[in-house]
Order: sequence, then structure tokens, then C-alpha cells
Amino acid sequence: MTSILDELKKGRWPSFVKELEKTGDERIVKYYEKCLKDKKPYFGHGGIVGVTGYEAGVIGRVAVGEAAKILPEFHLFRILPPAGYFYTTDVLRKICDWVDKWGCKLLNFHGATYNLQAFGIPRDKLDPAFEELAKIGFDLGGSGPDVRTAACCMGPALCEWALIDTLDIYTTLMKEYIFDIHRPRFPYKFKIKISGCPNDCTASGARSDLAVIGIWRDDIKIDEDALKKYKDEELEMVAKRCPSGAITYKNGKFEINNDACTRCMYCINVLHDALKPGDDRGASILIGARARGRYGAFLAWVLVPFMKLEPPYKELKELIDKILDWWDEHGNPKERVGETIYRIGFGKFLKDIGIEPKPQMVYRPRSNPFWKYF
Amino acid sequence: MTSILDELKKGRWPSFVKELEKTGDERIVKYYEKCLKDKKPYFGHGGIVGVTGYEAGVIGRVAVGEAAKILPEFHLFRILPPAGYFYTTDVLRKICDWVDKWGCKLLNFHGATYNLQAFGIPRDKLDPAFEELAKIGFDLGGSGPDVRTAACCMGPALCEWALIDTLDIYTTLMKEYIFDIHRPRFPYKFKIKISGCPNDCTASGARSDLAVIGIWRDDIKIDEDALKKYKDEELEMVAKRCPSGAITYKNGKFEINNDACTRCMYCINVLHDALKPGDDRGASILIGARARGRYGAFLAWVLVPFMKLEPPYKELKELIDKILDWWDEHGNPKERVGETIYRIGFGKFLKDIGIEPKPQMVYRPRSNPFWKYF
Amino acid sequence: MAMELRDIGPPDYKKFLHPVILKNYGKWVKHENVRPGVIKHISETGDVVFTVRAGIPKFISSDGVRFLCDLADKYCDGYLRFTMRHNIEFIVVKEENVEKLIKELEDAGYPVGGTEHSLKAIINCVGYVHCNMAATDSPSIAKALYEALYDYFKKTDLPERIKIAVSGCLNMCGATNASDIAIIGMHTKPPKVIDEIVHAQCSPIDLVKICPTYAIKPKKVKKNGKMIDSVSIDEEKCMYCGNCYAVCPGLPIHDPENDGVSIWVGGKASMTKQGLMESRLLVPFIPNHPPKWEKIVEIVKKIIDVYIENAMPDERLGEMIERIGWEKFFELVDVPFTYQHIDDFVFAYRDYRKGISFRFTKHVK
Amino acid sequence: MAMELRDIGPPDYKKFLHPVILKNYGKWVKHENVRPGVIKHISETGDVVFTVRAGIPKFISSDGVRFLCDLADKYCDGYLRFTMRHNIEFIVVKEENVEKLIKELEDAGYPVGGTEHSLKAIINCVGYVHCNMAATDSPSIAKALYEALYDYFKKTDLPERIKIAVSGCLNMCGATNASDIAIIGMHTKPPKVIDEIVHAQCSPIDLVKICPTYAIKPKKVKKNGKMIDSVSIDEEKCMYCGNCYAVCPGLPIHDPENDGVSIWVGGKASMTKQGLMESRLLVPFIPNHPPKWEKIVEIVKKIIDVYIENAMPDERLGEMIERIGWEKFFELVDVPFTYQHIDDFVFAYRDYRKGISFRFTKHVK
Ligand code: SRM
Ligand code: SRM
Ligand code: SRM
Ligand code: SRM
Ligand code: SF4
Ligand code: SF4
Ligand code: SF4
Ligand code: SF4
Ligand code: SF4
Ligand code: SF4
Ligand code: SF4
Ligand code: SF4
Repeated sequence: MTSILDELKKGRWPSFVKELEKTGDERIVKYYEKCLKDKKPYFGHGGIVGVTGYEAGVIGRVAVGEAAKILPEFHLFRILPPAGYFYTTDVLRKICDWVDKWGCKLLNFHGATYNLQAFGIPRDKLDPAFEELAKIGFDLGGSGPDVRTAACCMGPALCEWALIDTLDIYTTLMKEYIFDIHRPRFPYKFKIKISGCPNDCTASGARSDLAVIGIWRDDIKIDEDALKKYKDEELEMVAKRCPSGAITYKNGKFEINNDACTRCMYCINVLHDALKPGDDRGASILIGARARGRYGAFLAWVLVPFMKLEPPYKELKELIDKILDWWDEHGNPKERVGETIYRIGFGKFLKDIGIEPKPQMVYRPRSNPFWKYF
Repeated sequence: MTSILDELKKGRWPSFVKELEKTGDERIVKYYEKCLKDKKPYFGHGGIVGVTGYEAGVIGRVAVGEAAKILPEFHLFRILPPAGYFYTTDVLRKICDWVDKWGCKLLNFHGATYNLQAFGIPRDKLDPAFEELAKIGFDLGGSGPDVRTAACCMGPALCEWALIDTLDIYTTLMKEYIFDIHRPRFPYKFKIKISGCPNDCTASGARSDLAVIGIWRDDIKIDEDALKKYKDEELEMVAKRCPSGAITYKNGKFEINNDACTRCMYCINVLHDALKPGDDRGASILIGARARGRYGAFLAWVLVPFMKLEPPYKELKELIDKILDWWDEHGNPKERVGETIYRIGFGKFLKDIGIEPKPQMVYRPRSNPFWKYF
Repeated sequence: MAMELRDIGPPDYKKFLHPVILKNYGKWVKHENVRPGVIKHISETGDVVFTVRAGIPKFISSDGVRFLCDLADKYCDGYLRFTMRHNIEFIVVKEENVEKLIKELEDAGYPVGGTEHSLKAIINCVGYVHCNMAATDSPSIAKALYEALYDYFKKTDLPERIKIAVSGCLNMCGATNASDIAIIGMHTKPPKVIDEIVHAQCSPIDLVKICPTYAIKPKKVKKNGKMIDSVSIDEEKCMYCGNCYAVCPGLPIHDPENDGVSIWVGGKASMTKQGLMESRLLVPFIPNHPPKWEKIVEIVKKIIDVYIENAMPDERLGEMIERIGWEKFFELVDVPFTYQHIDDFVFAYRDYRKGISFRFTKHVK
Repeated sequence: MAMELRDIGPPDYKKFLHPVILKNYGKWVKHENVRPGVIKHISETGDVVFTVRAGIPKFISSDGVRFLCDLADKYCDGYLRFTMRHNIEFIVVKEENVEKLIKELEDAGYPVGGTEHSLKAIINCVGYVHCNMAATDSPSIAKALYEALYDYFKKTDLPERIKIAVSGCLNMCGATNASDIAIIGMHTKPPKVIDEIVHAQCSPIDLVKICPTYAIKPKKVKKNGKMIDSVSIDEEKCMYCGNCYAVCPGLPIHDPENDGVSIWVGGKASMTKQGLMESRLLVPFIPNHPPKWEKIVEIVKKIIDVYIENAMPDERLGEMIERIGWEKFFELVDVPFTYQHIDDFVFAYRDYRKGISFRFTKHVK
């Protein structure tokens, strides 16, 4: 190997280049080396590659130009992962055996949308490879303009803050929309992310078309004894920095005005032995994030301030159905749902899908006098 | 008089309807009454009315439809007021005599752009009326797509906070741009407002294309003895609510971190016997406000963070010249300068007029990756 | 006519400054709020000037002005000024004149007040009295509000100042876009197109350019047997701004049934504390109801009651609302939250509530 | 092929949960940070689970996975998971296994850490390894940064956590738009138009629709004697986003000389404290310089130094910058402020500094 790759094999952090080499497949290593040297990728559009019956889940790649010979094809499977990304070694070993047989022995746990990615499955083996994958119990995830593989945090499986059952919701929704995951028919991608609490460990507010975030509605529970164990300065700092000004700490008394609290989790995170979220639990549903959009980056905003979430999550599914239908009808190509809403008007969207406007949906009411009386 | 106007003559606040009546001119009273009854104004476009040699300063009005007979014409003069809106009774009486002779004995001190308004000068008397006005020492103000009558606060004439000589700057600029005040040639109106300090008593930040606001650059001056006279709670409150977090008040010690201070005047206003602005004085120049624009309301934003302002205000005039030239070249009809800048790009505008970009001009740098390398 | 009298510019302000002001120009070091409406300005030289502030009507007859001049001659050596909110300010140098002047003013019906934490003068545009655009009549609305809120002008015990502005239409002449409380006239129907007038007096191309929502398209239409140029208005797109009517009488927008007012809150124009704040929509529409404007008065009073009850010392209305949250404020003033409150114009995205930082109110069931 | 194996959806997660987790599902009441990389989860039943977090490479060979499985079999009863930042987490029920597992992991070169106030795993997209869009190579940049910042992953004494993400292009796969520090690949020249390929493989009308800046227009062009459909690109308007290349190979945008990276700071995706924050531009352009990426490493280290020196406890980078002001931050990291920093896109107005609430820095002379 030459020096440019040698550099990337050195050091203390585990090297992905060593892993590429460990696959024993020289092609990808050589291809990657050439890209680094020439400072550009050589992949062209993979053309239409896929599994019979599906129109999504496989990302096709063929190298073109000078690199065409090095790596003529390099397709990958996006595999729908289990909720919470828990695995047994048993099933992982099956996946390893499977990728050894059909692919180039290379995996990624997980892609940024949380699909399990398996690399190097040749075009003529896509169908049998998929069939064997299904037998291990796995299906493909989304790609293209479809409902995408959702994401959820570890939630109730391991986290004391979980206010909704993120794993169950994820699994239910993925089953509900599995047809739409595999058959792109929307204006663009549609991503759902489910976080158990406002810490939002799925970063749903920053990068999902629909964010489901566990929240509580009643008062924060205070364990006065546990509170006493925190230092004065710590309590003072938390009171000072509570963003809603809900906390007062005076003469040794720590008080929360729950009416003013905006459930940011900050005090709970810091004083975690003493404070707990309330018991009246559900979720806020946010809409419209997109990392980089037609109008700049969009962060997700409030659509439903509070929704109770119990199986079978009927209300949530109905909401998603309404959103998808509306967007399907009004969206332009390559327009994410938040952008369609912005373009057409949030109020109009609410009216169309039958949701009452609420002041919780906006920071503040409009400042310009240009509106329609619809 | 009928009941609808009677209602407006009652009460404790001085009645403008009584003043209309006091003019002895029945026409306007009747016209106004009709409008109130019918719930709409009857004025049509006044057509082109004006004073020979000027294309601005007179607002023409003719009533149309059912009201045409009541008030066939009702033009007004916008008169350029003296800086700071100071008058002697002597000159005011001259103006009264003048409006009695040429108009309908009705005045307004002042319009929302701070012109002195004189009503009811008939079309055929515009020229002689103007001539006599000029002899009293007054000129017309702006209207239409021109440099408008500027505004300035009482500043050094009466106010301890004045950091720049608002009255002198106003007078100098009005003289400098007097030609452009009377001859509309720009895409739209251009309003300048000059406030002596960040209290911004001309509301320049909310409604002027160019805002000149006195600021200081060095430290806030503290009179420790005077400070002692303020109550503990007051000092605590100010420290807590200083928007930049620059003030600490601990163990009886009140301290300002002038590096962090954003010169909002709040502490100075409240503790006015103890705190004073620093001595290194000048102005911030802001650009682009418009009460109601093509894109919604615009508030003014930072163009020049700091400029020394001494007579003859050469730097300020050069800046205004450059802005007007650029806007004249790039602006669309009915587009205020802030909107032209927004449409074409603030960075591009800065480059064109030769101002270096500074982080002070924006709250924060961009969040989207779509830019030009110009 | 003598062209040398053209372009003379504003008069020299120095001529109009009281000698004590001229002497102490730029030397003021302190002010004291002597009583509502009266500020004592103290110079480093020890000199003192009192300003006595009184409310005057938007339209004033020359005789009205002469009366005020008489007072200024008597108590102010003939010097006075007008403020940025269109109050009159008498320049009093002799302290003993202050109370005498106030007495005469009050006796003549000119209220003295409007300083410190009071209701400031209500700014209003000309409205029906001189404007062709007015969707409502600002002067009479201001008068109705003054009557209801008179006492607040004369006292200084509000949490902070309250500034009210009234604009007859959304051109917002005055500082309605940054007022604690703003009343703005609104049309709610598109203009009608009178083809003959459009054809005769207006330029279709200019009209297309002027419409902010691209609602206007040029059209050809047959009138009296021949084709003429006119425009059509897309009713779906028109937002009733009146821009087109302002330049073309062939597009009348006035409509007594459907014109009315909107109420806005929370604006602030000064740079203090969190800085500039825009007025935000509270009530999208109330039909015109002159001359008493009961509904407007009722809502404004309610706003002020809520303000007095909930604001901290030194807190403007908008600052208070930002602290407690707009959702709480809507609950407190008990005004319905509707589709119109949600911005859908160019910068709408800015106001969407990103994240979950809201409070629960009765709006959330 | 058996169609019943279509659309089966994700596997049942319950099968993959450790029995102790299943039993205590939803019953966790407390967590303790035992040491960097190890969290003790305590249930109301008294049961306890330790998660041991380790860094793994973005691409991992099946043998690499098998090795990790061996460890999980030995210490975790065969249970493990992956986190939202793509770390591996071992599920350890027996406390005595924690240290043994850590030792084996570290010996094999897998760093244990990334919990609490540490450098979290660096998220990076596939870059040159699998993507056709990459303007830079994210995996090697991430590797270079890991080497330079390794110790921060293993310690927990930062003011708060630091999250770094690297995207090969402005599609921003990953959460670069809300990361403390983000590196994003950038093109700086418009795509070239290869008319024949556009004609043969692409739809001009779709291209027109896809361009966010309306830079693409359809055109007819003569090739080999006949007129064919293609497109033209307005170089003034194109912002090098690559959208068009993504759907049309006839518009190649890659350019080794002019492709490079930009650096962004201050984003945050959680709802805590002031809530969501977008990443903001710090360095508009650095040419690509693999494999050591010295310049990126240098600037990122500087950012972290400034952060450590200036942040209050529990303060994320973006929160710190908002507190001290962006102008101060630019001064502290000593990066030039240029035209590119000033937004000129649709919501540009939002970021203009309304009013005068700035601090003086060396930028103001
Ligand atoms: C006389 C006048 C200037 C002039 O040249 O005419 C003036 C005079 C003073 N202003 Fe003002 N302001 C005047 C219009 C304004 C305006 C413009 C407006 O109202 O349209 C503003 C900005 C608009 C706004 O407030 O939204 C304004 C914002 C201030 C502020 C900041 C208030 C705040 O919200 O923090 C102060 C500081 C303070 O009072 O604490 C201030 C302070 C003052 C002081 C105390 C300055 C001083 O030391 O003398 C003066 C007496 C204020 C009072 O009324 O008690 N002045 N002041 C204007 C009186 C108008 C009136 O008749 O009521
Ligand atoms: C008289 C006055 C209101 C008053 O009662 O005091 C006024 C009256 C009119 N304004 Fe105004 N504006 C007046 C101050 C303002 C202000 C306040 C200011 O200057 O600080 C504003 C808001 C600030 C701003 O410029 O953004 C203002 C924003 C407008 C607009 C909206 C401008 C825009 O950029 O969108 C228009 C519409 C237009 O220009 O077509 C407008 C248009 C008009 C017209 C000319 C309506 C028309 O198109 O025919 C009104 C003539 C009324 C009349 O018959 O006399 N007026 N206008 C004020 C001027 C008197 C004076 O010169 O002293
Ligand atoms: C394991 C994981 C969830 C999962 O299902 O995989 C997780 C787990 C925990 N998160 Fe998280 N977070 C995880 C990704 C995230 C993300 C997403 C991301 O990083 O891309 C976020 C939002 C992004 C961001 O921070 O900008 C996130 C924002 C938080 C926060 C809020 C941080 C803040 O800025 O205020 C907390 C609260 C805290 O730690 O004080 C939190 C708290 C926690 C706690 C303490 C919850 C608990 O009681 O156990 C967990 C241990 C955190 C730790 O690392 O010390 N977690 N957490 C993810 C670990 C990723 C990793 O390998 O590093
Ligand atoms: C593999 C992955 C990056 C990674 O290394 O992990 C990825 C890879 C690609 N993304 Fe992505 N995106 C991946 C997660 C994301 C995320 C993160 C997320 O989902 O949370 C985002 C930002 C969030 C969002 O959706 O806004 C993301 C925003 C994009 C975009 C911009 C979308 C937009 O609305 O503007 C594009 C461009 C497009 O769709 O045309 C894009 C397009 C692509 C394409 C398909 C490029 C293309 O047009 O050919 C990349 C294929 C690379 C390849 O050859 O495999 N990718 N992409 C991630 C998917 C793996 C998985 O399924 O688990
Ligand atoms: S989002 Fe909340 S519930 Fe989910 S892992 Fe993070 S802290 Fe736990
Ligand atoms: S959760 Fe956040 S907003 Fe609520 S009291 Fe705690 S710190 Fe304040
Ligand atoms: S702006 Fe400042 S200087 Fe001018 S009157 Fe107001 S407080 Fe005084
Ligand atoms: S002027 Fe404003 S920002 Fe500066 S110290 Fe005083 S209160 Fe704070
Ligand atoms: S706000 Fe409207 S009604 Fe009032 S003066 Fe201005 S244009 Fe006329
Ligand atoms: S009223 Fe305004 S929005 Fe409607 S057509 Fe006229 S200019 Fe356009
Ligand atoms: S960020 Fe760009 S380079 Fe990286 S995977 Fe996404 S599309 Fe490809
Ligand atoms: S690179 Fe982007 S901006 Fe440039 S032409 Fe292509 S789609 Fe348009």
C-alpha cells in the first residue's frame, strides 16, 4: 500500500482503511486510494438497481472514467434495523456470514439514517441475496422519494427519561408504512424520528420531517431529600439558567413554576437524582426539518403540542396518513414536506388536514399584515 | 352638527373635530362626517399638484363620487420643520397668519414623518402661498420617491444623553439633500432619522431607511457615591436584566464588564444619577427599516458599527451618496433600499459600496451553504 | 416667481432655541421627573429648564395654535417645541411658572402628562380627514381611546410606558409596526377592476410590478366593441394591501361592509434591553364601528389590565409577553387564536416554533 | 422468488433485548456515570445494567464484527447495541465484567469513552467510499480529527459535550446542520454542461425545476449537425449545490482544484436550555488536502481551545458563542470575517443585526 493510505492506517483511533483491507477485496481499497489522490470520487449514477418488487433499499454505484476498471460496481443494501439498534451476537454473526457470501464483507453500523448498510452486492445477486436476508429476518429500508427508515432512541429499554415507548412506536410505524418504504411515490423523502424525551437523542428536531418527542404535561417531580445533596452553587446555576425563568432558588428553597416551564430537561438532566418528569405523558409532534433545503436549513416546528401515545397509536397513524396524503397532492418534486407547508402556508395546511391553529405552533403571531381570510 | 360628530366633540381629551369646526370652513367638517357615516373615504388621487420647480411637498386631494361637491379640493403643504421642532411664538404666529390667508386655517404639528402640515391650499394658490412661506423662512419637505424630510430628537438641546449633535446633523443633511427632497428620482422614498442615543426617541430603527444613532465606545462612567443612593433591589434588578449579562452585583459591589456591554442604555436609564455613557462618542449607522414592505416589516440593521460624527459630517455624507447611487442603479420601482439590499444580497451591496464586512452587521453568520464567491 | 426662494432648506434651529438652552446646549447632566408631564433638565452650569408636556389634537386650528402661543408668551418667554409623539412642550425657565402654566392648560382642556411610565400620546395618521387609502378612520379611533385611557396619560404608575399608534391602513404611517398597541385599518376583499378607468388612467405593466403577491396579470378585454388593455386580479393571491389602488383609481378597494381594523401588540422601537420588537397580530378583524369604537376600546382596556397585572417593574408590554409566552398572553386576554395569526408570508419560517419550548394553555386539550 | 418474504418490516426488537432489559423495560429510575464510557442503569426493581461504549470505524469488516461479537459473548451474554452516534454499546450485567471488557477492547484498539462531557463520536458520511456527490472525503477527515482529539473522547472534563460531524457535500447527510462543529464539503464552481449526455440521459425540464437558485434554463444546441435539447447554467446564479448533478451525469461538478471544505460551528440538536441551534459558517473554504487534513485539524483544535477557555460549566459551544457574541468568537478564534459569512439567501433578513446590540472587537476600527 502507498503512503496516502498508510497515513490513514496509523494512529490510535480504529482505522476504517484497515477494515477495508480486512475484507480482502482489493478493488475498493484501490478505488478509494485513487479518489484521494485525484481529489474526487469516480462514482457515476448507479442506474436502476434493485430487488424485484421493491423500488428502494439498494443504492447502486458504478465507477466511471479512469476508475471504471478498478471498481465496475459497488452496490449496497440499506437494511431496516431492529428498534433501538439492539442485536444478539447470534443474529450479527448471521449477518456477517450473509455479507461474506453475497457482498464484499463490509458493513456499516449504521448509516446516518440508521440503516444497517451492507456493501458490494453485485447486480446479478441482488435478488437471491435479498431472499436470504429475509430468511434471517431482515428487510430493506428506504431510499428515494419514499417513507424512509425511521429512527428511535433506546428509550424505555435503557433510559430512565423515556416518556413514550420509542421502540414499539418505531416498530409499529415501520410495519404500517412498509409498503411506502419500498415504493417511492412521494415528492421526496419523508423521515420520522422518535425520541423518548426532549433531550432528543435522535436529533429529530434537526433532521426529520416528522419528529415524535416524548414530553410530560403535569408537574416536575421533586425529591426534596435528594435535592439537599446538591451543592448550593449548582442549584443556583440551574435556577439562573433555566431558559423559561421557571425556577427560583432563594433562602435554600428550590421552586419550580410548572406553568412557566417549557420542559427543556435542563434542570432534570443536571439534578437527575432529585428531579423527574411528571406522570401525564405523551408526545409533541414536530414537522418539517431538513438539513439543507431549498430555502436553507429547516428545523422542525410544533404541529401537535401534545398527543397521548398508546398502542396501537391510531391517532398518530391517522395524522401521518393525512400529512402524507396532503403532501402527495401539493408537493413539488424534490420538495420536503416542511417546504411544501412553508410554500403553501402553515395555516392553510392546518385547515386542509383539519387541525386547529394553536399559539403553541409559533413563537409569536405574525408581524406582517398580508394574509388571506380563508 | 349631527350626533356622529357630537360624539367626537365630547370628552376630556381635546377634540380634533372642534378644531375642524374652529377653522370656520364647513366643507371639511361635512366631508369628514359623510366619510364616517358611509365608512369610507371619498378622496380620489389628487392628480399632479405642486409648486413650480418642485415635484414634491404638496399632497393633492380631490373628493370624488358623492362627496365631490362637498370638498372639491383639499391639498396640503408638507413644510420642512426646524431641527428638534423648536419654535418661537413669533414664527408660529406668522405661520398661523399665513395658513389663514392661503389655506383653511388648519395645521398639524407634525405629520408622522415630522413635516409641519398645512391644509386646504387651493390649487391656483400653491405658487404664491409657497412664495410667502419661503419669505417666513420655511421650505417644503419631501413626498413621493425622494429623499424625505428627516427627523431628529431634541438631543443636545435638552437631553443629557445626547451623544451626537442631532439638530446640527439634521440641518446639515437637509441642506445637503434639499435638491433631492424636492425632486423625486429614486425607486421609492428614503427616510433618515437621527437619534442622540440608543433610546432612539425618533424610532429610527423601526421606520427609517437610514438610522443615525449616537453611541459611545469606551466604558460607562460610574459615580460610586450616587450609586449608593439606589436601593439594593433596584441594583439587583438591573444586574439581572442587563441583556448582555455584563453587570454583576454581588456583596454590594456593582460592576460592569464593558467588553460585554451592548450599550442598550437600560442600566443608564434606570440608574441615571449614577451612570453615564462614555466619552468616546460617535454613531452607529443602520439601514433598511420599512414599516410594511414587500417581504413584511423590516427593522433597521447595522451598516456601520461606529462612525465619528463631527461637522461637516463628510464621512456620513459620502456614505449616503454611495447608498443613494447604488440604490438608484439597482432598485426596482417601489422598492425601499433595505429591500433592494435584501434582494441583491447584503454582502454584494457592501462590496459594491466599498465597505468591509464585519461580524457586527449580523447577529450570527449564515446557516445555509448557498453562497457566491464574489 | 423668485427662484432664489427655492431649496432654502429648513430654518436655522438656533433662532428658535431659548437663550438658556443655547447657553447650555450639550451641557445637560441630569433630569428629574418633577411631576407627571414636567421634566426638570439640569445643566452642568447649574442652569435649569422645565419642559411642560401637554396633549394637543392631531388637527389644530390656527386659533388653537395662537392660544398656545399666548401661554408660551406668558410663561416661556415665547419658546416652545413639539415632541416626537406630537405633544407640545413648553420651555419654562422660571420654576414658579410651571404650576401656573399647567393650571391654564388644564383649564383650557389640554391635559398635562405623558412623561415617564404613562400612556404616551397616541400617534394616529390623517385617516378620512386627508387620505384616500384609509380602510378605517384613525383620528376618531384615537379620540375614543384617549377618552377611555385618559387617566393613564396623567399618571405615571404603569409598569413602563405604553405607546399606542393608529394607522388607517396597512401602509402604517406612524410607528404602528413597533408600538406596544397598534390599531391598523384592514381591507378584507380584493379591489374591483373597473376596466375603463384602468385602461384610461393606469399602466398595466406598472400594476403587475407593484403587487407584492403577484396577484395582478395584464389582460385584454372587449369594451364597447374594441379591445382595451386592463388587468385581472387573482382573488386567491390578493392580500388586500391596496398598493394597486394607491397608483390606479380603476381598482377601488374601499368596501364599507368588509373594511375594518386589526389590533397588534408587543412592539417597541427603542434599543433598550432586548432591543427592537415588532408589533404582532392580536385581533385580525373587527368591522368599522365609528364613532365610539366600543369593541376596540374594550380590547385595548383588557390588554392594559392584563399588562398592569402581569408585568414586572420596567417591563414593556412586549417584554412581558415574551417572558410569559404568547400562548399565555392569548389566554389571559382571552382572544381567539386563528389561522391569520400564523404567518404565511416570506419570512413565515422565522416564527414557526422550532423545538418544543411552549407552555400549556387552554388551547391544548 | 417467494413474495411472502417481501415487506416483512423490521425484526421484533424484543428478541434482541437482554433478559434483564426486558424485565426492566420502562422501569429505569437512575443512571450513574461509573467512568468514562460506562453508564450504570439502575431499575426500580434494583436490577442494574452497565453499558460500555466504544468507538468503532464507520466501515467495519465482517471479521471486525465477529471480534466484537466474541467479546459480547464473553462478557454480555451475547447482547449488544449501537448508538445514535454509531458507537457500539456492550450490555454488561455482571459488574466484574466491565473492567475486563474494557481491557480487551482497549487492547484491540477500540477506545472506550464518549459519555458525559466528552468528545462524542464523530459522525461522518460515506464520502469517496460510496458516494458520487462527495466534494470532499469525510471518512479520512474524521480519522484525522479523531487522532488529534483522541484524548477528549476518553475524558469527560470538557465544559459540556462536543459533537463533530463531517459531510462530504452540502447534502449534509448526518446532523451537520446542528453540530457543535461541522465540516462540510463544498464545490466552488458551477457544473460543466456536457450537452450530449444531458440530451441523452436527462430531462431539461426536471433540471429547471430542481435548481434552487433558478440558474438552469433549457436550451437548444447544434451537435453534429442537428439540434438537440440541453440546458445552460447561469454562472452568476449557480451556488454549486450539486442538485443537478445528482440527477444528471451530464452536469459534472467535481473539480479537484476548486473543491474543498467549509467549517461550521455552534449547532445543537437537543431541546435543552435555549433549544435547537443551527450550525453557522466559520470558515467558508479550505482546498482539499488529504490525507492529514492539517488545516482542518488546526482550526478545530483552536475552536476547542477557545471553547475550553471561555465556556461556563454545562455550556455547549453554541450557547457560549451566543453568550459572548459571534463577533467576539470570530476575534477569539482569529478567523477572518468575509462576505460569505453574511447570509444572502431567502431568510437572510433574519440574521441581519437589527438595532445596535453588538460588541466592539478588532473588526471595528
Ligand atoms: C421628548 C422626546 C424626544 C423629542 O425629541 O421629542 C423624548 C424624551 C425623552 N425620552 Fe424618549 N422621548 C421621545 C420619544 C421617544 C420615542 C419615540 C416614540 O415614542 O415614538 C422612543 C422610542 C419608541 C419606544 O419607546 O418604543 C423613546 C424611547 C425612550 C426610552 C426607551 C424606552 C424603553 O422602552 O426602554 C427612554 C429611556 C427611559 O425613559 O428609561 C427615553 C427617555 C427619554 C428621556 C427621559 C430622556 C431624558 O433624559 O430627558 C426624555 C423624557 C422622556 C419622558 O417622556 O419621560 N426615551 N422616546 C420624545 C417624547 C415623545 C412624547 O411626546 O411622548
Ligand atoms: C401624513 C402622513 C400620516 C400622518 O397623518 O402623519 C402620511 C400619509 C400618507 N402616507 Fe405615509 N404618511 C406619513 C408618514 C409615514 C410613516 C412614518 C414615518 O415616516 O416615520 C410611514 C412608516 C415608515 C416608513 O416609511 O416605512 C409611512 C408609510 C407609508 C407607506 C408605506 C411605505 C412602504 O415602504 O411600504 C405608504 C404607501 C406608499 O408609499 O405608497 C404611505 C403613503 C402615504 C400617503 C401618501 C398615501 C397615498 O399613497 O396617497 C398618505 C397621504 C395622506 C394624506 O392624504 O395626507 N406611507 N408614512 C405622514 C407624513 C406626514 C409628514 O410628512 O410628516
Ligand atoms: C446512547 C444515546 C441514545 C441511543 O439510543 O443511542 C444517548 C444516551 C444518553 N443521552 Fe443522549 N444519547 C445519544 C445521542 C444523543 C443525541 C444525538 C446525537 O448526538 O447525534 C443528542 C442530541 C444532539 C445534541 O446533543 O446536539 C443527545 C442529547 C442528549 C442530551 C442533551 C444535551 C444538551 O446539549 O443539553 C442529554 C442530557 C444530558 O446529558 O445532560 C442526553 C442524555 C443522555 C443520557 C444521559 C440519558 C440517560 O439518562 O441515560 C444517555 C447517556 C449520555 C452519555 O453519552 O453520557 N442526551 N443524545 C446516544 C449516544 C450517542 C453516542 O454514542 O454518543
Ligand atoms: C449513506 C448516508 C450517509 C452515511 O454515510 O451514513 C447517505 C448517503 C447519501 N445521501 Fe443522504 N445519506 C444518509 C443520511 C442522510 C441524512 C441524515 C438523516 O437521515 O438523519 C440527511 C440529512 C437529514 C435530511 O434528510 O435532511 C441526508 C441528506 C441527504 C440529502 C439532502 C436532502 C434534502 O432534503 O436536501 C440528499 C440529496 C438528495 O436527496 O438528492 C442526500 C443524498 C444522498 C445520496 C443518495 C447521494 C445521491 O444523491 O446519490 C447518498 C448516497 C451515498 C451512497 O453512495 O451510499 N442525502 N442524508 C446516510 C443514509 C444511510 C442510511 O440510510 O442509514
Ligand atoms: S431521548 Fe430521552 S429517552 Fe431517549 S435516550 Fe435520550 S434521554 Fe433517553
Ligand atoms: S425543564 Fe427546563 S424550563 Fe422547565 S424548569 Fe427545568 S430548566 Fe426550567
Ligand atoms: S434619543 Fe437619546 S439623546 Fe435623543 S432625546 Fe432620546 S434619550 Fe435624549
Ligand atoms: S448599557 Fe445595557 S448592556 Fe450595557 S451594561 Fe447597561 S444594561 Fe447592560
Ligand atoms: S396609514 Fe393609510 S390611511 Fe393612514 S395616512 Fe397612511 S396611507 Fe393614509
Ligand atoms: S390589493 Fe395588493 S395584493 Fe391585492 S391586487 Fe392590489 S396590490 Fe396586489
Ligand atoms: S453528504 Fe454528500 S458526499 Fe456525503 S453521503 Fe451525503 S451526498 Fe454523499
Ligand atoms: S449546482 Fe445547484 S445551483 Fe448550480 S446549477 Fe446545479 S442545481 Fe443549480
